[in-house]
Amino acid sequence: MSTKRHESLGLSNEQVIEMYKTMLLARKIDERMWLLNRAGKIPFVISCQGQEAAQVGASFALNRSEDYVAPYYRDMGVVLAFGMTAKDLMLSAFAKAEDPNSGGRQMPSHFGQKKNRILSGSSPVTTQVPHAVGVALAARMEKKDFVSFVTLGEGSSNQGDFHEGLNFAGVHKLPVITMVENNKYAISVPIEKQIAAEKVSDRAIGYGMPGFTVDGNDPLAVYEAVKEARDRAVNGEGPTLIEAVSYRLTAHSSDDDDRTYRNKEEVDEAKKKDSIFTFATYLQEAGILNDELETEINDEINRIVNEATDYAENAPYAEAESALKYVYEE
Amino acid sequence: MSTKRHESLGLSNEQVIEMYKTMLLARKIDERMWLLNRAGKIPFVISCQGQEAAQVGASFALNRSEDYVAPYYRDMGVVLAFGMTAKDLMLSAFAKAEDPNSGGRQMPSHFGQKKNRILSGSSPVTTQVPHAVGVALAARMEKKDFVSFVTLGEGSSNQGDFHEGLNFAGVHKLPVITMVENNKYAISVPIEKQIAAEKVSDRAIGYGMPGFTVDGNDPLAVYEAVKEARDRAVNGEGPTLIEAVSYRLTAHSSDDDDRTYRNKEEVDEAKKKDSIFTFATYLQEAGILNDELETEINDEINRIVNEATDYAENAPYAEAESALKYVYEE
Amino acid sequence: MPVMSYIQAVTAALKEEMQRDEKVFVLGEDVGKKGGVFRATDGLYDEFGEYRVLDTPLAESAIAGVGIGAAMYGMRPVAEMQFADFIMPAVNQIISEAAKLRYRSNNDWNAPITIRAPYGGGVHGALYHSQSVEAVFANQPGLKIVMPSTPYDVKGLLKAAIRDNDPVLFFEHKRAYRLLKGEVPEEDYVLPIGKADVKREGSDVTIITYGLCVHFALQAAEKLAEEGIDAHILDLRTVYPLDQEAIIEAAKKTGKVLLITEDNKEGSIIGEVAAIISENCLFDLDAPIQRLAGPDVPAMPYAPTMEKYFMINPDKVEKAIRDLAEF
Amino acid sequence: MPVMSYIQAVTAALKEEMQRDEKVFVLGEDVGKKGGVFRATDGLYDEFGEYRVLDTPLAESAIAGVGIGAAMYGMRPVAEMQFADFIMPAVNQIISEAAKLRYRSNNDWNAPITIRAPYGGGVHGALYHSQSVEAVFANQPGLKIVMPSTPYDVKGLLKAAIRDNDPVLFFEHKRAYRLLKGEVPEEDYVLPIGKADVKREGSDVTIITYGLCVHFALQAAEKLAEEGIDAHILDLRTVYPLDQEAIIEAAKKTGKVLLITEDNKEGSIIGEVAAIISENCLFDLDAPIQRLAGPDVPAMPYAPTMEKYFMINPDKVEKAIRDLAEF
Ligand SMILES: Cc1ncc(C[n+]2csc(CCOP(=O)(O)OP(=O)(O)O)c2C)c(N)n1
Ligand SMILES: Cc1ncc(C[n+]2csc(CCOP(=O)(O)OP(=O)(O)O)c2C)c(N)n1
Ligand SMILES: [Mg+2]
Ligand SMILES: [Mg+2]
Repeated sequence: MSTKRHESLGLSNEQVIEMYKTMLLARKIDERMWLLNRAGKIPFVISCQGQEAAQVGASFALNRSEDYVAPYYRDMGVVLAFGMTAKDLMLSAFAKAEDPNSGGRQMPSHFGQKKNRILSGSSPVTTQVPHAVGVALAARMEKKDFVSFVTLGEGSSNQGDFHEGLNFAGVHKLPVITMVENNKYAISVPIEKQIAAEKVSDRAIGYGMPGFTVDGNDPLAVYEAVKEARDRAVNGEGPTLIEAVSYRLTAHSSDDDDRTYRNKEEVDEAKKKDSIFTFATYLQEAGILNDELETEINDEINRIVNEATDYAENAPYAEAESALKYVYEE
Repeated sequence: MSTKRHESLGLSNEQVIEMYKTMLLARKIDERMWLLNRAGKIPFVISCQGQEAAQVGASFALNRSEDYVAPYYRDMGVVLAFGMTAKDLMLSAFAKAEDPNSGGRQMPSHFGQKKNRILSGSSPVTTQVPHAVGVALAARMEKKDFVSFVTLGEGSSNQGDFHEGLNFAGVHKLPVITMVENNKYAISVPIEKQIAAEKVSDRAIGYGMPGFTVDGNDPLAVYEAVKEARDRAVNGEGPTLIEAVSYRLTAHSSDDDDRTYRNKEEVDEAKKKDSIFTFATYLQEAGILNDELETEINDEINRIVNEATDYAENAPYAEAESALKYVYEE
Repeated sequence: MPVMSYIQAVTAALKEEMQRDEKVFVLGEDVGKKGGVFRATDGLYDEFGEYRVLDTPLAESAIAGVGIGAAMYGMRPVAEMQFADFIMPAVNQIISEAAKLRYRSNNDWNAPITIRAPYGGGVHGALYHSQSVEAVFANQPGLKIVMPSTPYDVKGLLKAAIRDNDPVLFFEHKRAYRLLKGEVPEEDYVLPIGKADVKREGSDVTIITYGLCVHFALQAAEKLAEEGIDAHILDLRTVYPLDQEAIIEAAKKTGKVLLITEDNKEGSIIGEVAAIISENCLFDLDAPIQRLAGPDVPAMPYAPTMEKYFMINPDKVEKAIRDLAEF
Repeated sequence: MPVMSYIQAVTAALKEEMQRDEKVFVLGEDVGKKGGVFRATDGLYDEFGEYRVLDTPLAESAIAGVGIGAAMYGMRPVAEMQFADFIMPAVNQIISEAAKLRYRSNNDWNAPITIRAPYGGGVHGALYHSQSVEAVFANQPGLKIVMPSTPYDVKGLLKAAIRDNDPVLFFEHKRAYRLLKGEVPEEDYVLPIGKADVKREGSDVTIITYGLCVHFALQAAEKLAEEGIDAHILDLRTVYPLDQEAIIEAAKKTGKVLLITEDNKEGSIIGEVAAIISENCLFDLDAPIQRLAGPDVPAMPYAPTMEKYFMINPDKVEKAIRDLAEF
């Protein structure tokens, strides 16, 4: 790695530290959730682990005060970058009334927060793709300069909504960036059993848009690809498909046991490329991160995660009867 | 055109005459149906006109006594090649009880005939794609040597079922051939508003299968592409996507007026490439077709169409109460 | 007051709403240059341009899903499904997304989308151009389903649907398009979604129905009036969620209830209507609740013999009313 | 007789049918190597190999559509939808294709496919892992919908579904998977699709329900028996098309009817049950037909307070029976 890569991308030292912090915060919140799950305190976790670099690299390439995002359930890195807080996420994990995503109605990681332009997501995969296209259509109609950014897993790219959404975007040259986070598995099913194409990005040509495959463990590589895609989008050159390749470091979710379908060696091998470490190494080698700063960052994040956990654990649930609210406008 | 093209493809003179006859029969039945419609005798027509070459060229490359076909509504050429008769088609146009497709239950051109391995089709477009993949899966499971062949329009290739079906076929390397009949319009919507890709066949790479675009006005070009695809399929090399480019010579259907969305010059230009004439010219130049034979063929086809029309017109409708039959096994 | 056909009322409502609010736009297959296969969007492309009358690729899940996304942003999409039968590929977007968006986000997001679709039979449309599909969606809180029966109702209800801040399915009977004509005010008005409407006051038999069947019921009622049978006709207008109060009141009024739908009988909307009545005013009834509906076969066939056998018509309604009156 | 859990009965039925008939195969997401997210197909991949226990790409419309195609050829696919909530992308294939194939081809083609899906709540599944989706399909002639309530019924009905020459939706309550255990014969048997089953004879109040609610009703009935309230419990087993005869008989038996579903109330299966009763035996009733159901909100929330509020449980059933008995 060249030590000046981030500079050549126009990223300041502060910005890359900010990126690193966001990745680390996502990782630490996620790890805490697993502990809480194993301790019986929260019923369910689904992880970002292994995908933080792609999520944060992409988000930093967007205009985080104007663009819209339609994240999928692993995108803790995206929503943190877009303004959701650790507390918000913990409130959601504990299903508490104050959870801004859903008031405790949805499972954790079903993100949504209007004030931060995070579109509300559901569980059926890939439905968010046409939504992001719809937002991009609105941008076009309203002659606004924002773009929309949507993510999904590689398995999910086999749903009809991927095809229909990307085709719509391609035909109308809409400012939407689709990023497939290829973590090599869809629950137990490996990529070879999901897709026969060599690369997920090979699908782009069928929609008349450029497609790129990038190293999803490298936040700078993802940053670069998304940045360029955003430039094209606001210049009226239309949509882009990006595939960020990494690996799912945890089981699919807290309900899954991945030992039944993949072996430890493969997981261990992938851990060597874990972006949390490799990006830290980059920052160290670039002379931006040292042990002192690392400790400081870790301490700060620990404090944030602790506070968020305590707050959320003690927060009240929504009242039972509030289940009747907000079916329609009230 | 080299006069010996058909021979180099392994086609005998008899076979190409047979192809021509089938194309012409399709055209003549179709034309008759329009007359019947304009005379108020049948409520609806949807045409094969302009696509006969692709349909017949493809069908002759298949094993017509073993392969399965899942045709779409314009595929009169396919079903004739697979054993459906003019009488069968006229019975369907008149919605008579004896119609083998549906007993008069479906609109005309909603083909289906088990004895000829023509899968029953519906109106919602593209649903037949996964069906053909399912038949190919059965071939694989049963270790049989047949393939399945499925067609659809270019507009219909934007439906999710196209993506899901082709991806499934690609992953499992199933013996299925998909032919998109690109006639440049989906009702009123021109191809540029349907698809941003340069070619529909550009979608193949995203499913890990070969994709080809061929001249849909040239039955021999289509024959060649489908023949090769079939060889690959039975050799275990998996599926193929073929795009046959032609033009829709009629309005979308008898309910449509195409003058509101395309101009006469464009249609006239396309008519110059009408395969019924260009293929006849080829056969004449190859010394296989002469005026005498042409007259003979025309007379025979006229007789067939007349007989079919008379028979169907005089055949009885299904009884009213028979509408209650065959919801479930009886 | 000008007289309009049912479909002209659709066009008028769209046009006026698009003039009133720049955020309103139409999307669907062939809605633009062609003006729709039924010509419901006739003239709108010329007046409002390509982006507000958008010809989409042939993909219903995208039509619904892109519409929902635009609605989340704050636009007012009016999506057309070319035939109600072809709404099926969009069911996931409608049921999983549109219907649940407000609820799942605890009121943070909403999807003010209207989805129009021509439904119904009697037009030689065969199995896939004749269906009534409302029952597929009539168990999905978060959705509203409107099925108007007159040109007047079409205009007022379609405007209400477009202005509604929640998703509305708006099913138009395709045979009514040119068959039904009526007075429609030129000025702007909206009718309340969620309210049924008494289309005829009567005292002998209560008929509860919706869509084209309202018209058949009115025809039958006129005829029966000559025999001294006085039918009360309640038009549901909104078939989900149902106007329980109006249903109960109408049932109590005569104590004899005939429910009519063009849909297959089992599992149709009118089953729920019967359940509401038998839960709330059982002891006000003088006869079993009768249902007149299509037979339980997948959809109506193409052949005229079988299509006619399937379809509701004034004669079938007349007979059912008479039988009930004589009970 | 061995005691099995509800899910073990699923696995046993699949395994025995696959052993009996080579044309039977399973396809779905994660059904192979992993044996299903609920482990319903546990061990089948090892016994029958990759092609008969096929891990498909993540695409429900293809799972259904490819299954239908294979069934048209003559195979006996058993497709799994990972959760009933995720059947929505497959609605077009199920409603437009599977349901209508025999009818539209005038009996030439048929699709003997079984589609299994875990449904229902009470498992912290939130909005999209808790739904009851049967009402979406319960207006589609050509389909059959089976929803078993006991391990014994699961085995006999799933075998019947697989052998049926028409498409069957087979919804398994996911909370019942490990909660419910019961005796299941080791030998081969099938139970009739289309027939309801009396799960408890009683004379005071008739309860008509299905799925996990049968279990809740039985629990409540046991308790109420001590108070001298004797409940009659009819398990619908097949919720579409309904067993009208059994429903009418059960309603007449006590004259007081309580209908229970875990689904939202409006537009659910039990509305149709009420309609059948009020059409056929209104004058045999001594009380209005009561319905106990989920509230009309999109689906049950994740937070335990709200989830509990939504779900049916034995206490709610007990109270409803007691109220009706005292009417
Ligand atoms: C329509 C639909 N079908 C099935 C599921 C169940 N499901 C949840 S996640 C998942 C796998 C997703 O794999 P992928 O898209 O690769 O994303 P990843 O979890 O690997 O990030 C499945 C099958 C679902 N949520 N939605
Ligand atoms: C799911 C669905 N949506 C809409 C329609 C209505 N429709 C019938 S044909 C057609 C256009 C098809 O265009 P294309 O696929 O290019 O085939 P072509 O008719 O040109 O051969 C449309 C929109 C339909 N049949 N099915
Ligand atoms: Mg994945
Ligand atoms: Mg076309």
